[in-house]
Amino acid sequence: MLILAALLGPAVLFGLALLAATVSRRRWANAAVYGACALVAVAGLAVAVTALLNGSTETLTLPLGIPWIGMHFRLDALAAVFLVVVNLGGAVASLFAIGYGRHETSPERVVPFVPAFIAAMNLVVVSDDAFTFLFAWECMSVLSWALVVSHDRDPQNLRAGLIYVAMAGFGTFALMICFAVMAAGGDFTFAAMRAHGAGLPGLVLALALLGAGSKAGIFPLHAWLPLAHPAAPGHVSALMSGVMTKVAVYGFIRITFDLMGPVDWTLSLAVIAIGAVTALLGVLYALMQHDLKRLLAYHTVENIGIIFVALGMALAFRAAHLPAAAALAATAALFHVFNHSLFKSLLFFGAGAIQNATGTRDIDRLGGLIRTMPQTALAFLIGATAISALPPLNGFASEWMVFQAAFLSGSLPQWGLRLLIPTAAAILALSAALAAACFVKAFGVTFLGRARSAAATAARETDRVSRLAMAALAGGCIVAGVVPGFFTNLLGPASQMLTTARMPIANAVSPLVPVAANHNTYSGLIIALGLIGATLLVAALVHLLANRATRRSDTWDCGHPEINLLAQYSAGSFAQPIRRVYASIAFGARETVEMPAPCDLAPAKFTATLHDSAWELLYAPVGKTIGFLADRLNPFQYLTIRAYLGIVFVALVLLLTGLAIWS
Amino acid sequence: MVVSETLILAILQAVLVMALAPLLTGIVRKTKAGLQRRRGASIFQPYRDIARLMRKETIISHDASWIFTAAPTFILAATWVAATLVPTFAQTPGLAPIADLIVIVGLLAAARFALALAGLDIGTAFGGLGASREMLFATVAEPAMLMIIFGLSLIAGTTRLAEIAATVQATVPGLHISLMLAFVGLAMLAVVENGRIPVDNPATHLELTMVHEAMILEYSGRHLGLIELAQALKLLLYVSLIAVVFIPWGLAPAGSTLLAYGLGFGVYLIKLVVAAKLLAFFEIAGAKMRVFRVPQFAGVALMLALLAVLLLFVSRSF
Amino acid sequence: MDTLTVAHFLAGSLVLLSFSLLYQDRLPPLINTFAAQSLVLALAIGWQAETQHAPHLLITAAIEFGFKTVLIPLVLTWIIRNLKIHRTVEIVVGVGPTILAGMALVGLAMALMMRATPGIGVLARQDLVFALSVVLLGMLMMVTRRNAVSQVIGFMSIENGLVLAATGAKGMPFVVETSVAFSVLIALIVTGIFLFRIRERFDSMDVAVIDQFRGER
Amino acid sequence: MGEFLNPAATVLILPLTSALLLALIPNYRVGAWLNIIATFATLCAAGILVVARPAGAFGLLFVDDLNIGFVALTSLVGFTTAVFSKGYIGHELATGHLKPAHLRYYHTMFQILMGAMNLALLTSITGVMWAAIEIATLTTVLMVGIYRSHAALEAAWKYFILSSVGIALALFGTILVYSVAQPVVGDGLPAMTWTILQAHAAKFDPALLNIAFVFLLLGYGTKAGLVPIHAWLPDAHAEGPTPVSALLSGLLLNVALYAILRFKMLFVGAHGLFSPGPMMITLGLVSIVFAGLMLYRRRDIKRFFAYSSIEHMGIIAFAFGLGGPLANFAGLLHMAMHSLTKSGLFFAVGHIIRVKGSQKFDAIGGLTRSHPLLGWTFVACVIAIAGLPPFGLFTSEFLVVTAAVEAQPLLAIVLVVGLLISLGALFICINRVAFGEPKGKVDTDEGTLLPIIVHLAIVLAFGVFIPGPIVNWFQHVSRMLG
Repeated sequence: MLILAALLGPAVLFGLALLAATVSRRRWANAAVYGACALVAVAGLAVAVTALLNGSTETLTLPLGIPWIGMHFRLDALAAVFLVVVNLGGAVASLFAIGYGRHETSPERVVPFVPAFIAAMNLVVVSDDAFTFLFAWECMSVLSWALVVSHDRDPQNLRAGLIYVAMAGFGTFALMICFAVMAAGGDFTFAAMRAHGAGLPGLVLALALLGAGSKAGIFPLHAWLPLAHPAAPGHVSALMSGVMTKVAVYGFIRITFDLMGPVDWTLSLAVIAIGAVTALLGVLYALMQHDLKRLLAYHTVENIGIIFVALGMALAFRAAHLPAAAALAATAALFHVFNHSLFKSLLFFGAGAIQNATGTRDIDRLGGLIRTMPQTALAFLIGATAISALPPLNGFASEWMVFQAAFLSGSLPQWGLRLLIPTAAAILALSAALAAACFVKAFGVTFLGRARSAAATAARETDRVSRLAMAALAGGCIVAGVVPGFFTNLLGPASQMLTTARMPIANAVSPLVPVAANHNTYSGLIIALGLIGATLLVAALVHLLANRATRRSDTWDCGHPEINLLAQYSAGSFAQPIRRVYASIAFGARETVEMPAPCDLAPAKFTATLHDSAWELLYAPVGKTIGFLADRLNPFQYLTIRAYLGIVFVALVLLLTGLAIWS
Repeated sequence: MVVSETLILAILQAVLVMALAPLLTGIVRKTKAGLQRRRGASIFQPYRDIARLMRKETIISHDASWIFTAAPTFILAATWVAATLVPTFAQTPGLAPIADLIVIVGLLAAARFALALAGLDIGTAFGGLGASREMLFATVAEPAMLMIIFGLSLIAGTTRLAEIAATVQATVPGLHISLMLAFVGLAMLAVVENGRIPVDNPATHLELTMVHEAMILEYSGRHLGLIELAQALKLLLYVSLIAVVFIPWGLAPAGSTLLAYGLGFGVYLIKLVVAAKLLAFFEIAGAKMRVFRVPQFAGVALMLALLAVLLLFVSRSF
Repeated sequence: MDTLTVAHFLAGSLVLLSFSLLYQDRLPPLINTFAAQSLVLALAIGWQAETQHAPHLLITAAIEFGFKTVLIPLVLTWIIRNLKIHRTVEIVVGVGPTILAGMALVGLAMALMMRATPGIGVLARQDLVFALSVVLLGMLMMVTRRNAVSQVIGFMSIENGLVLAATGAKGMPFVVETSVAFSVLIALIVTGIFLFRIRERFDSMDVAVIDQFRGER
Repeated sequence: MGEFLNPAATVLILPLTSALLLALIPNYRVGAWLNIIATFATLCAAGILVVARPAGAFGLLFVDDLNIGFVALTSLVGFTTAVFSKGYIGHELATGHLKPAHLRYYHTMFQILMGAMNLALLTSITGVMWAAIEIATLTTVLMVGIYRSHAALEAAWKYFILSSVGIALALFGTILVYSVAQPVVGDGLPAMTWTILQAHAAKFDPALLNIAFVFLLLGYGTKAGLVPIHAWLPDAHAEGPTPVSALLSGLLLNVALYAILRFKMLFVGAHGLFSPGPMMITLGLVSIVFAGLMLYRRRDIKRFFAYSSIEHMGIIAFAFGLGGPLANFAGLLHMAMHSLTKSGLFFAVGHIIRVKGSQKFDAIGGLTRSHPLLGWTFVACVIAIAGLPPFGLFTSEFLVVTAAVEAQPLLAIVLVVGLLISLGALFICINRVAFGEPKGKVDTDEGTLLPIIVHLAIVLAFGVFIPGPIVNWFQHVSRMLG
């Protein structure tokens, strides 16, 4: 009974959390708790992988929750895939935390919540009825909220936590309504919903987008994400960005692919469009950031966009009864989910390590860390290459599949899709290029050049365990990029379940085949070997033939040496051309330069202003409205007794009049 | 037997591109000189330059990290692999399975990534300036490239170069318009990607106008040589890409006689020369444009490619 | 004249007296009018006791008379003397509009009660109409008067309406207990006004002044 | 005389006799202990009552599924409150807010209140219930005013006047119901007895019944603190002693709602825009949204949670207004969970006020740093009251929302908006009180948190698993409510 094992994991983790709450202040608690957490997560990973391999579907019902329904659990291919993501992420994050957590100032605010958080995410994935799902989902939100506000001395974190929890509540209620619409006659089991599909597909999909999408961070609901994710400690940011957003994606997939039954192509149109916009704007936001963790959080938004585009295409192909293409798109989405969880966790670990080493996340205060933190730098570089979708790493593999799926849009019957998907593909290519630019910026400004602050100069390499965790993830990125076939095979059952078809089997070595029809193939292995071979060859030739004499000297400084190290190319200056070209349209970016009068020794001022439309049009008005209404209603606290009597009287008369007229 | 032949072909291909790359650059320079009423250096000058650079002592800044020293090798390697994947004079079945257009774009992107990092490594303003501009151009070039690939894959039903070439060889009437648009788009992209006039001027060293040169400003000796070689390779790559996609005629099919291979080689050389002359002519004709005009320039390419794709939907009744 | 007309007459005159309560804008006549209303109520209850052969209602009548007709008015008069507010005129809404509103309320009461099926006795129904009118008018009074004393009077006239309804409902138990309970309530309010630490803390009887002690502002 | 031996009677006799005793005992320590013992005895009696379940009526009392559970709940919360109150008033004496004389009076009132509430729940006569609720109100009025401060007296006075009007309205409604029933079931007590009324409810005149319900809804709704007739509630909670706030929010509001439910049960097949259902839904939604918005400008922590109580009463009224097995179940669950959570929350607030020496938000902050255990308990309580898992209120809110979506989708959206508004306010409160740099005084907290922990544990348990018997009970009652 794998399902039992899959439930045992969360149970143990919850117990661990309770235990941790009591001992968290002890010196040994950190290592012990996280170690145990990692072990449990690894066990869960093993369970999930076995479930994927023998592709069986197991269900279990416990007499908990709503009495006449009970708590239903189900371990099928889809759940197993996401169990892999959750537990892998959880395991590595715990491993990283063993080292990272030692620097935690108030561990009692972090240590107990992490195992429970991982457990809740496990539960979401295996739950099989609306109540259980939302129960676990909201537990997940609350626990992650507790982690977001764990550094509660900074009011910014508290604000982020507030916005986060409000959005989480919004999402949960949206999903609640969504399930209520789908549940016929108060039967909240997913089985029942599967049985008779969705009555109002449009409404259900919209609600699923609002509910799961707000958690995943689709535009324009994303605005909480770059506030909340960076506020948490490094390993938690990794969990939230790398794993929790995937759980949200899981919720969306579960509803749209599994529970709704057949979906009309027009809905896929919406999903693709939203995904594309999210991807582009996410990466553009990211380019404008100079807070490393916030930059990474915005990249999460971008990747979620890519995933949603792929999912939308899968829906479209499925609606058009093109199973092969649908399988390709779905597998691409799932594979990208997996990959993103790898490299995003890796990058957040790197950011956490940097924050520990230098005490800042502002990359304009960093620089030259590649010398002080060489191994972290290497790991971060691998992560950056992967997320920039460069061969032969995993990011490229999954994006290659997405593009291949897009190229099949020609065979779709609907004009709308045939025109939308190429555009979306172009946007994805654009965002990939922007992502590359963004990570040249992030890596270059953070690790290369010269240190911009004393903290950066004094930085030291992080501890061994943290590096081990990062190394593991970097290795994962490489393996998943070099032998993607192995992973797409694993995803086969899931795609079978979602689209009634699966990608052609590719054994580990032989290249990846998107669909049998066209003969496209991608062999990460050969590309990697080719690159390595060519590199070695070139290196060897140069070594043999060229002059090996090398002299170290100063950088050429055009004759006037830079005194101020801050005068190096900064994040803002690197992004300036892109800001001019794109952001002026996207966020109405404006640049103003105040030049002092001639012979005035005052420094010139350069200010660039951005407008976050999502925030200004969506979030701020809500706050304003509530504040306004609250102010307007507040006097009701101060009325005289006579006025209160008057209100009672009016209420009475109104009700009686209504009775006299209408009843 | 067949295996060995494909292997030989692949190796031959690899060696060939590496060998011909400086020549192409040389021809371009020579032609430009001629058009400018100068005698100009011989078409083999690039070989000599690279050789000299290789012989020179290399100077590395104190602030350089291993990225700076490793980048040139990687850049050349990546470009080389990419260039090898493009069939030049004959079908290369050994490489066909991986000769995927997106992969080639990806490899070039990887090379660019490394180059930009190297530009930032020293921490001089030039490097950063060059890197950020290079990445800006990339952000416009890559979607356009992808659109072109999209169009081609719609025509050929695949993104594998070999089969695209085969399809175009047996062109269906009605596709010409899209092909033409895609061709123009790709040509413009080639200009952007290789930093030729009007986008960038490989011959200038005026700080404010340069892009590519700004990134490699700190390089010297063997590193510079490798980068120069990679530049030349990239140019060759694009030329042979255009050649194989839009004028695949004369491409020697796999497993044909030596004579056929020879023929294909001859045809390929002719293609190279013609391309070089055209490029030189256009460079003479145009002047370098402002950096912030470049996105518009590449944007035109994107529009053309998009148009090509949409026209395909019209011309084809799916 | 038969039972119905007498009951009708008495109950109707209760409503009229409620109107004149609304009409009074100074305290002493207000108190007197209230005493009159209580007296009429006592009579009405007595009549009901007679017609319903429910002698225990006579107790209620006695309470109404002794407590509300005699005692309370005296106490209130003493209070207003004591607090020197017997000359004050404290009406929020003018008399005219108040009377009009009262008319509307009576109309509402009738419209409501007339919908009821004639299943319940005619007597009970009339009494309900009048009782409802008296209750509503009493509330109107509490709302439109600013002075605590007049508000108490409003409250007591509400209670008059309640007792009328209770006695009108044939054979309703606990009427006596209820009227006692209410008398206690009123006594508490009156003592509250006078003794319950309010006089010593608030100089005026104005509820609005009491209200300046908000929990938060 | 035999009926006085049955547990139903003991639940009433115990508090009243102990009230008598407490009135006689001058020593407040003994009083506090006796208070605890009495409430505990009442709790045991209620336990026996639940177990033995003596069916049917005894004189003016009767026991059925609807009231028995409430009796148990009332006795339980009464007991924990008494335990909490002992520590609390000890501190009030120490700080000189109260004098021993006050306490004697306070304990007496406490017991009278318990007895009156149990009477209101157990009586089978509408009129007696009315009287019992009036008594309960008066006792709480006196308890609210116990501090004799300006604010306290003003709050008590406001409470007194408004609830008196409410009482009057409720009585008029009761009389109307009688005069509706009297022609059908005959004169006298029968026309006031729940069982008989319910049996003949179908034959009653709907028009008059509706009028009656308007008065009952506004009358008892005043006690239940539904907007717009809630005005007394925030001040009464804020100015009275904290145990009283706990009793008010946890129990008295429930009793008032119980009364409304009793009368609603007479409306078999009542439809139309102004039938009970829609009226309760309207008042409920108004309460939810209004209270949610009022939460944002509060500076006084007790007043803050008083408004939160109004919001929850709104949710419950909404649920019962919807009707149907699902919504009724949700309403009952929500009533139970809310009274446990909210009373626990007020205990926690009491501890906070004790350690901070003030009940203004400005003086409270960083509790999880200065008093970790108290702070995190408070956070847990607020999360529970916000209707988040793993606590019981999540289950009930889930059921309410889903039921609403099935019945009235648009109203469901209003409901959800209201819930979200208050969610935000509650978490702002957490941020101010529990997090950030510690503010204000940091006295050590000598009282025991056990009552709060117990309440939280029950609520948590219900969030995960609702015991079978209770489920059956709820479901049966839901069917009764129709």
